[in-house]
Order: sequence, then structure tokens, then C-alpha cells
Amino acid sequence: MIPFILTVLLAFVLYLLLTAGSGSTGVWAYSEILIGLILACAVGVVARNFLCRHRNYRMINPLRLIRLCIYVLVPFFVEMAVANLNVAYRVITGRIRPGIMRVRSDLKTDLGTMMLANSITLTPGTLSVDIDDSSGDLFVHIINIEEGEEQKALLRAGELFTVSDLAAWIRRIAE
Amino acid sequence: MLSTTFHTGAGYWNPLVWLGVFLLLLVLAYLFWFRGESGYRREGEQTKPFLSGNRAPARGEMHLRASHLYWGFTEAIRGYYERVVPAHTGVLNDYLLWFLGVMSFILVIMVVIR
Amino acid sequence: MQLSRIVRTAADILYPFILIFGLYIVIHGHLTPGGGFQGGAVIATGSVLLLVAFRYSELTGDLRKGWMKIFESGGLLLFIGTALAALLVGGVFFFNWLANTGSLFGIPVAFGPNPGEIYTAGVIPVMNLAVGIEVWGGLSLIVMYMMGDLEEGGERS
Amino acid sequence: MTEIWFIAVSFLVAFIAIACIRLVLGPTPPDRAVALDTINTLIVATMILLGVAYRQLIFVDVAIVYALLSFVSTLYIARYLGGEL
Amino acid sequence: MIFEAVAPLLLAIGLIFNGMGMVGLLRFPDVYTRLHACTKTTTFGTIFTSLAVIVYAVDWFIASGEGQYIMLGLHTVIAVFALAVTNATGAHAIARAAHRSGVHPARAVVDHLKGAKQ
Amino acid sequence: MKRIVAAVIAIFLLGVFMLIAVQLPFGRPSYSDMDDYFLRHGQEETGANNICTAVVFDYRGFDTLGEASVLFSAVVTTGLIFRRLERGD
Amino acid sequence: MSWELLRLHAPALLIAVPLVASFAMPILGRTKLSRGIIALGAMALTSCIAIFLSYTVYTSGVLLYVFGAESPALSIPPDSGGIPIRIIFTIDALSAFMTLIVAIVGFSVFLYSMSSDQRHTGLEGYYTLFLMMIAGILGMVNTGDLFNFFVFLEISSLAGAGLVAFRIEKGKAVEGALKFAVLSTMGALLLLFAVGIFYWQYDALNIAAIASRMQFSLLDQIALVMLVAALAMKCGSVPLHFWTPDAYSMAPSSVTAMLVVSSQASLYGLFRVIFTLYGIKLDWVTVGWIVIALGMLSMFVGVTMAIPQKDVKRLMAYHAISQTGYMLLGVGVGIAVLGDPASLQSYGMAAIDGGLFHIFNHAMYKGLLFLTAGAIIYVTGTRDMNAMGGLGHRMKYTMIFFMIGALAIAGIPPFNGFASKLVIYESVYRFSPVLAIIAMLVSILTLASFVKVFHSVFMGPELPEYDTGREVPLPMLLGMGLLAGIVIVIGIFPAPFIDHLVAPAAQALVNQAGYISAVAGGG
Amino acid sequence: MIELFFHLLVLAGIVFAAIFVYMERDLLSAAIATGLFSFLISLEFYILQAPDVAISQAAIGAGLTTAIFIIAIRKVGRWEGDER
Amino acid sequence: MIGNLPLITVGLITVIGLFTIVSKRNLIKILMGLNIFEAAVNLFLISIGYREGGIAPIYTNAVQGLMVLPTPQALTLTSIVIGVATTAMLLAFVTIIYRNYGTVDTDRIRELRE
Repeated sequence: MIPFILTVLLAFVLYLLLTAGSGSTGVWAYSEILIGLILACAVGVVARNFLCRHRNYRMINPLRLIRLCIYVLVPFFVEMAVANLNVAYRVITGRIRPGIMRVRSDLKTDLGTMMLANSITLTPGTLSVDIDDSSGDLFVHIINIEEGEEQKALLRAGELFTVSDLAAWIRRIAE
Repeated sequence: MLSTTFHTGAGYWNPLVWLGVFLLLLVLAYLFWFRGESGYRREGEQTKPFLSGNRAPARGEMHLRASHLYWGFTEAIRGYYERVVPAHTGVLNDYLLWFLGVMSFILVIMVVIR
Repeated sequence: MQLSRIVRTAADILYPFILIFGLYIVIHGHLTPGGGFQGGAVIATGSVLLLVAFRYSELTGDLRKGWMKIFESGGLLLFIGTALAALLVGGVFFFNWLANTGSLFGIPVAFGPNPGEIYTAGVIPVMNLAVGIEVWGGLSLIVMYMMGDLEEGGERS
Repeated sequence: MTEIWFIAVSFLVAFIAIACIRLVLGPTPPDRAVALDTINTLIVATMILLGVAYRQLIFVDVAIVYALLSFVSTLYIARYLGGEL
Repeated sequence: MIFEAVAPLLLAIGLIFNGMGMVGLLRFPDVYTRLHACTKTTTFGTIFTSLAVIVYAVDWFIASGEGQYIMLGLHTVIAVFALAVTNATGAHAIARAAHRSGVHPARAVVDHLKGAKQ
Repeated sequence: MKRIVAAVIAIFLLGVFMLIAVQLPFGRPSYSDMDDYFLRHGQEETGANNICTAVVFDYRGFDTLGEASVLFSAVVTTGLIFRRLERGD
Repeated sequence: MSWELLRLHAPALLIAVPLVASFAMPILGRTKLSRGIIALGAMALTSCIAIFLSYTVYTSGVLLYVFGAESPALSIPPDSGGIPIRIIFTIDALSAFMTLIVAIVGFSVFLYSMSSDQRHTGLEGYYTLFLMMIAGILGMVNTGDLFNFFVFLEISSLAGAGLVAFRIEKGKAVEGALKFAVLSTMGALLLLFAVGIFYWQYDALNIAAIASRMQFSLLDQIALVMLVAALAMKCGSVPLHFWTPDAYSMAPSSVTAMLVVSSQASLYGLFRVIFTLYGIKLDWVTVGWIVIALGMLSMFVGVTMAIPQKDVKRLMAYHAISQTGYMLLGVGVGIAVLGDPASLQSYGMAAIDGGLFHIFNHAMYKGLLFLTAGAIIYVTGTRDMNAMGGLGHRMKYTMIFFMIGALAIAGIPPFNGFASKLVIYESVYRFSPVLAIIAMLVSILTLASFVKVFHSVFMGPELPEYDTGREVPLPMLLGMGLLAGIVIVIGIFPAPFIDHLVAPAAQALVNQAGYISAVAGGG
Repeated sequence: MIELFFHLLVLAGIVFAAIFVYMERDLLSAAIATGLFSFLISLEFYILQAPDVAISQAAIGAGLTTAIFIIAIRKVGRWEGDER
Repeated sequence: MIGNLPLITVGLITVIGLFTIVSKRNLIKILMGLNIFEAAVNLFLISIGYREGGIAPIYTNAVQGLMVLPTPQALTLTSIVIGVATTAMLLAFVTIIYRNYGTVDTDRIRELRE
């Protein structure tokens, strides 16, 4: 039951976002809200087992959602800007020293791992290549490994980022 | 109302007349058959084929199979068959090429030449 | 073997999104670009995404061929039934018997550019929904048949 | 004012052309898949900008469809390349 | 109008980053580095070009008050979010597939994954 | 031999299609009576703002039925030829 | 539903009934009983509606049905520039004639299929596709809209390809289906291209509307070539016939009988395009000779290729090609004299009559022959004629039906093949004696090859491998018997048939102005 | 004028992709190029003011056609001249 | 002439598609050619419906102005669906053929010939 309600809620919010601005007086027309509810119920029936595959309801907590929004807007965006400047620099100079390193993340949930991997992919000089299914370690392709770094057997996830520790943020959001 | 006479523009045709003639022929045939010898025996040595003492072929071997027929005909226009049969290659590309080729040919006739 | 955990989680999260977006396209077919076929194809692509992210045998509980067949046939029957219903109200096959009647989906629409109202256009939204369901079932079934055949080893049974 | 959008779109289409070159040159299929992925992203950007440039605001829906679905073909290619299909 | 001042700037930033990505796509030696170049830069560039659109939408909404501009802005945001998630995941999938299909990083100083698989 | 024939046909057809392309003025349809009717009356007759959908589902709804049938028959065919042969034959 | 309402909406129900049955089949057709009831019931209902519709059209003239309008006859709304904007079914005598063929053959084939195909799996899909194909053919012959014609052509092609591939245990069946489907798709796409050209020039999709504005410009000529090539390919005329024997021989026999009708619906499309769409504005001598050339080639190559065949269904498929040649020849002569009223009156109409009459006769006897071939294969399990023999001892009814069909196809009186061939010979002789003589020669060769089939399948001593064989079940015999009865009846009473069914159809085909005014006058 | 420029580029890309599909012997690359072809055709539909068709082509070309092509290629082998 | 660019593209890719269909031996490649041809026909239909300076035929939030022709778009939608149905069915056929013949080379898929 809980998965159903969650999926319906998510779908309904998405539907409202999609149809915002439809009403002539308010933001939403009444007809849109009614139809949106019906469609969201349909989606809930079909997709409930996918969205809540592990019956993990941490993300309902509004605090976490607010943190997610802040995370996306501030540290993540800053990291992305740095990443792009970094790539621009590499493109122009051609100075690269690539390699694939093992990164320990200590994240348990699938959602957290996914967010970390995607953050790694979109942030400076790193690209998640593979994941070790048993330990949850990520294998990260790093475009420019500092001298001496390659000797380490393991990197901490926080070391990959330049401005702030995104791994810690994600732990606070998803775990 | 259900007239069987059928005017074709150049003449006419009536299947009933034809059937009548056909029946007449049947009657004639029956008459010939009726006047035949009645002492013919269906079973016995009389009907067995005699092949100079060789073994008579079995039931199945006696049957004239399909590919034995019209050997002469196909042999007579062999040149034609040697051209036409290989054209049916069974290759999909050739079929498509024929299609486009014929289309181009008709295009040439219709649009370019005319 | 299948794709990594990351992709599977992403697929799980994207699936409801694709679904609701496809339904949005279907139901807004008479107002915005899209319609039954496009929305149905989008939803079907959601199923295709699941089929690529997971193994076919993992999905048999949630994505069944039998259900898809029923969706397909049911959508088409709804479609042709809507069209045939016009005969009962005195129109012709495919007559738009709901439009401009003021009832469900029958609000008259103002001429010219306007923001649009979802309860207009008569049988068109109904038909959109029917075709959407049909296309969802049909296109999902095609990929399911092919993936199912692939995972069974493709040998002759 | 609409000129800006068209100029931006022209640049983006030129970038698509560059990515097409990589798609043709790419020595291995993964390279081509990368180029395809890039082209998808660029086409989404192009579509958003063009919708505004034509002043047809509802055209953005097409871009969302694109953004969501172009990913699927990438995944199929990836799964095939990884020998997992 | 805010729009006329800001939009060219945002568009220019987006286009510059996109262009960098394209140069990287042509110049870099192997799949992984190319992925670095184009995934990040095109996502980032698209965010900026879309920001221009959002600024446009906000501007016109303030000017005219029509609901359609809200819709434009929100749809653009949704498109960009979808793009970010799918791009990152797709890049990961391609990188993983490339490594599994035997493309090893060129000029690599270290490859832990290769060792881990054996 | 076959390739030469194919190439000749392809070049000829290229000429024909180029002829078609040059003959038709792009962007300026010569007649548009039927479509102008749709654009003028489509909205009030069907109540749909999207004239394209109005054409697909109302004016030419029968085509859409046929199209859906084509998809249906393709799906049924796919199911048929991937079926299991259990009994006999 | 009152009688008047049925009369009004018969064209819609004609398509809707098989489609509804087909859509419901995957859900409801799980058991043998429900499957049989749905399939046979829907087909019987469709046949009844079709016969009723044909009767209406023959008695009261062209019937219009405008889909989606407020009333079925509202073809041209005011303010649309004189163009019909909706899809219109324009059912004139020729369409009614073709509808009749579909109804008769379809019903017999379904009856036959009730027992012949029960050994296979996947039967609900089989009947789904079968009903879909019948709906497609009915749509093709009744529609008055070019794009709608394309859609129904695709329906019948795809469903036909699916049915050809039905017996997947032989890889060959899928091969035949693939060739059929690829070629059909190509043809259909070229047809769509031609539709695009028409749309560009005249902004219309209705056949009558295009015909009334036709100028026969350069683009129209190119479009004509595309249409002729595509439809000639679909109807299986030499040298575009290559898919025909592959598809016909590999399909289940009941399907093959229907594929023949499908080909003839394409033939109908070809004639419709030439006569109604282009009509007198056409370059009639060139087009007529092209059609005649296709017909002659089909006749001769078809029959000569049939003679050395060993596969019984392949042989019959080549004969189908050869018989298609007769139709093309007859109507081609009509086209070649289209612009010359004197010749048209004196022998052109007779030639067209003959060609159309032959379509009907061919559908009947070729359907019958394919069904008997299916019965033979049902009993023997092989299709190789070298392995057959002596079946006449056990399958007496099948032998009689085969004999009727073979004599009819060879043009032996008093069966129906003779009547139509006679008309064709006489009218073609007045156009060009050489053609008529070749046609007669082909007829003789046809007889020869069927004598071969008859001898090698039914005659001879009983072969030991078929000792357990027996007569086929009753529904199959009923299906064949229906067709055989029609063959005999038409053979004996050709005159009323020609006068009341074929001549109006031929008139409707030639009468372009009537077709146009029927559509234009509807609103 | 500037519209003509990117229109020209898109059309050139379409032709280019079609030629690449013809030339390439690796079926997987050809399938990728078919995907590219679909995308560019879809963009062209968009430019020609047909958003309905563009959505349809995007959903079909981006998601389904490429997917079923790749499944089929997985079954029949990747190289054009490859034989078993 | 220069304005006819989409139509010229239609001509070019039509011929490329046809040539692929005719000259390639691999069935998958043939289907790709068929896909290209289909796309060409669709593009042709859309091109003939375009009006210079027109906007999409959707009244929702549109600016006032000339609209492009809606009917070709409807036709193209139908044609796209038919195209994907055909492609899917043919690919299924190809896989079955590969299972039975062990090849997708048209030169060797010719059990049915003559």
C-alpha cells in the first residue's frame, strides 16, 4: 500500500508540474487536477514495484528532499562549473594523465550509489566506469591522476571533489 | 429468364447444347462398350503383364511419377527454359532489382520516349 | 548478466516518470503536440527501458505478456467501440458524437489561439486513450517477444 | 531579438556536425555511441531553443521526449557492447 | 528587460562549453577521455542555454502574466533534469560497456578495474 | 554485371527524383483548399486545438483504425512466429 | 437495428465486423469452440452483409459512405472548395463485384479451415490475421480514397505475410513470407510516394476529386508509373511475379486461396487507377500496350514455368500468374481502345467484360484448386508430386472437385473458365489475332499441365505409403463443394451472370464521369 | 538566411548518415548510424513545423527501432559478411 | 532551387535507400535500407505540407499567423506507425530465418527458387 501511495504522489506532483499554467484563473485548472489524479493512480498501479523496489522509504522525509534541492543547486552546481573549466583546460592544453582507480564510498543504498556515481560522472576529471557489486566500490576513470596518487590501492570518495565533499552530502541525503 | 444462351459479341454459346452433345457421345460410348466381348476376366493370368519372364514390377513402381511427364516438351524448348528458369534465382536482391528495373523501364517508355 | 546497479536504479526511478509523461502526452493529445500513438510509444519505451535494464525473467511478475495482450486488444476494442457507438446515436461510423454537446469532453471551444481546456474535443481524447493503450501493449509486446526469445537461447523448442 | 536564438541554434547544429564526424571516424563502436549520446544532448538543446525561436512554446514537449528516450538506445548499445544482451 | 541583457551572456557561456566539448571529442585519444569531454560539457552547456530560455520565460511571464510561460519554464527545467540523469547514467553505461568489451584506457598510468576482474 | 545494372537504375532513378524535387516549389503549395478548410473549421467542428490530432482522429479517423490494425497484425505475427511448437507438426 | 439502418450503414459494418472479431480473438479465442464460433460467425455475418451490400449497389446504383460526417451522403461540405474532406467509401458496381468475390471465397475458405488447420498451435493468431486480411481486402476494394487504399493494402500485405509464415516449423515458410513482405512494403511505399505527388498537385486524396482535376502533367505520368509498377507487382504479373510462387506455395492452403483474392484486389486497384483516376486523359495506347505486354508475359512465362514443377502448390501458383495474364490481357485491350469510342463499343467493352468475368471465375476455381491441393497435402503430408499417386481410390470427392477445378482452369466447356476465356479470345482476336492465338496456346498448355497433376496425384495404382489415407473431413468438403457448385452453375448459366453482374461492373469501370459525379453530387 | 544555414547543415547530416549506413560493414555501427539518421530526420520534422511527427519519430527512432535492430543484430551476428 | 533543399534530400536518400536494398546482401542491411526509404517518403510527405513562414497547426498558445498543412502530418503519422510495424515484423522474420538457415546472406537464403 505504501509504495502505491508514494508512486501516486510522485506521479501526481510530476503531472502538476507538467500542466502548470493551464488554468485561466489559478495555476491549475480543476479538470487537470482531476484527470491528473486518475492518471497518477494508474501509474501507481503499474509502477509501484519499481519505484519502491527495496521498500526503503527514507526519501519521504521532507528534510532530505530540501537537502536534495540545496545539494543540486549549490555544491553540485559549483562542482560542475569547476569540472567544466577543468575539462576546458585539459582540452586546450591536452595535458592528461588518465587511469582507473578504485574508490571506496561507504554508501549502502542503491539510490545513494546512483547519485554518487552520477555526481562523479558530472564533476571534475572523473567518470564512474564500473561498480563492484559485493563491496559497493566504484571504479572511477580519472583524467589527470596526480603524481604518486596511482600508488594508492584505494581512494576515498571525498577526495575526488575539489570544492566540497559531495559524498558526505549524499550520505546525509540518501542514507 | 435464366437463359443459357450467351452472346459474346461475335457469336453465341450455349452450354446446354454442348452438354447434350456430350451426353450423346456418352451414350455412344456406352453402346460401344455394351457391344464388347463379355468373356473378359478381370482376374487371372490373362491380365498379368508378361515381361519376358522377368519379375513384374510392384504396385508402387508401376506408377508413372510426375517428373516423368512432358520430358519431351521441356527438352524441345530447352533454350527457352535455360534462360527463364535461372532467372528465378530466389535471391531477394534480384527480385527487388527486377522490380526497380521494370519500373525504370516503364518510366523510360512513358516519360522519356513518348 | 545485466547492466550495473546504477543503471538499474536510474531505470527504476525514470520508469514512473516516463509513464506519467506518456500519459500526459496521450491525454493532452488534442491540445499539445502528441496524441495516442506518440504517448503510447513513449510509455512503451518505458517498458523497453525496463527490459534493457533488467533481465526478462526478472520482470515476469510486473510486465506480463498476457496483460499486454489484453491491453492491446482492449484498447482497440475501445477504439472501434467508440467509433461504432456513433451509429447508435444516429451518426455515421467515426462521427464525433461527443463534441460540442456540453457533456463530458463536449465543452465548445473558442476559436483562435487559446490556452485550451482538457474537456473539449468530444471523442478525440477517448480515442487517444484507446490508441495509447493499444500502442503501449503492442510495442511492448514486440520487444518482449524478441527479448524473451533471446533469453531462452533462441533454440528451436 | 529572435536572431539570438537562431544564431545559437546554428552553432549547436554546427556542433552536431562535428559530432557526426566523430561518429564516422570513431575507430570503435563505443566511440560512436559516445558521439550519438552527445548528438542527443545537443539536439535536445537545439529543440528547446528552436521552440522559443519559433515562438511555439509547446514544442518543448518534444525536447522532453527526446531527453527521456534517447537514453534507451544508448543503453541497448551499451548492453550489447558489454556482451550482456 | 532583464532578458535582453542576460540571455546573450548565458547563451554564449553555454555555446562556449559545448564547443569545448566538441573540441575534446575530436582531440582526445580514447573513449573515456572523450566521455569526460562531452558528457560534462554538453550537460553544462545545455543547462546554460536552457537557463537563457528560463530567463526569457520568467521575463515574459512578468510582462504578460500568461500561464504558458510558466509552462515553458517548468518544461525546460524538467527536460534539463531528465537530461542530466540520463546523460550521466548513459555515460556510465557506455564506459562500463567499453571496458568490458576490451577497450583499455589509452596512456593509462593505472587500471585497477583490470586487476579487479581477474 | 548485376551491380552495374543496379548502378544504372539507381542513377536513372536519382534523375527522376531530382526531377520531382525540382518541379515542386517547396514551401508554396499550389492548392490548399482542403487544409484551409481544416484550419478554418477544425477547431469549431471537433473542439480540438491541435488540428493535426483533429485530422488524425476525426476527419481521417478511419485511417487511424487501419493504422492501429496494421500494428496489431504485426504484433500478432511476431507472437505467432515466436510461438512454441508444442503439439504435433 | 432496423432494416433501413442496416442498409444505411452496411459499408461500415462490412469493415467493422471482421475487425471487431479479429480484435477480440486474442482474448476470447482460447478454446477451440469459442474460436470457431467467433471466426465462422464473423465471417458468415460479413458475407451476409457483403452480399446484401452488393445487392443494394446493383439495384440502386453507386453507394456513398462518408466516414465521420453527420449523414452518410454528405460528401462535400460547403466552403471546402469542392473537395471531399473526409474518407469516402464509393461503392460502385465494380466494388460490389469484388466484394461478392471476397464474400464467397472467404466463407468457403473459413469453412474449410475449420478442420484443415486444427493440427497447429497458435490458432487464435491465425484467425486474427485471417479476419484482418479479409477486412483489408474488403477495404481495398471499397474505398474511394487513395491513402486509405494504401492503409488497407498494408493491412492485407502484413496479415498475409504473417499467415504465409504461419508454419514456422519449416524455415522455408518464413523465407517466402520475408520476400513477400519486403516486396509488398516496397510497393506500398512507392504507392505512398505517388499519393504524395497527387497531394501536392491537387490537395486531395479522394480518387474522384483527383480525377476531376487530373491534368496528366509530367509528375502525373511519373506517379502513374509508380502506381502501375507497385500494383502490378502486388498482383503478381511477370516480370514482377517472383514472390508469388514462394508465398503461395508456403502458405497454408486456405490462406493461399485468400491470397489469390488479395492479388486480385490489387488488380482491382490497378484497373481503378488506370480507368477511374486517369481515365480518358491517359495516354491510352501506351498504357494499354504496357498492360497487354505484362499480361502476355504473365500468361506465357507462368504456364511454361508451371510445367516442370514438382511441388503441387507451386505449380498452381504459376498457373495463378498465368491466369492473371488473361485478366490483364482482356482489360489491357480495353485500355488500348479507350479513347476510340467505335472500337470500344464493338469489342473493347467485351474485352473488359471478359477480363472482369475472368477475375470472378479465377477466384472461384483457383480457390477450389488450392483447397483441393490442401486436402491432398492434408492426407499425404507431402507436397511433392513425385511422391504421390493413386489417391483417387480413396479420395473420390476430392478427385471430383479437383477435376472440376482443373477443367475450369483449362477452359473446357461447360465450366466457367471457358465462358470468360471465350469472351477474351473473341474480343482480343478482333484487336490483334496474334495475341488471341497465344492465349489459346497457353490454355492448351494449362490443360496439359493439369493433366499431369491429375495423373500423377490421383491416377495410377494405390501407393503402399498411403494405404491409411482416407477422405478429408466434412467441413473441408463443404468448403470445396460450395466453390465447385458455383463453378458449375456459372459455367452453365454464364449469360445472366454476365448481364447482371459483370457488364454493370465493366460499365462502372469505364464510366469515369459517373464516378466523379456520384461523389460530387453527394453533398 | 541564418535559418537556411542550419537547415542545410541538418539536411547534409541526413544524407551523410544515410551514406554511412550504406558504407559501414559493421552492423552495430550501421545501427548506430540508423539511430543518428532517425534523430536528424526528427529534428528536420521539428524544423518543418511538424511537432506531432517529430515526437512520433523521436519515440520510434530513439527508443524502439534501434532497440529491435540491436536485438536482431545480437541474434544474427555483427559483421555484414559474417558466416557461421 | 535553393529552397528545394528538403526535396532534394528526399531524392538523395530515396536513392541511397533503394541502392542499399538492391545491392547489399545482408538482410539486416536491407531492412536498414528499407528504413531509410521509409524515412525519405515521410520526409517527402512533410515537405509537401510545409508553407513558408507557417507555424504548426496547433492553436494552443499559438501566435496568429499562417499555418502549415495539417493533413500531410496526419498521413505521415500513419505512415510512421506502419513503418515501425513492418520493421518489427521483418526483423522477427530475419531472426527466424537465421535460426533455420544459419545465415542472413540473401545469396544463401534461396531454398525457394525456380
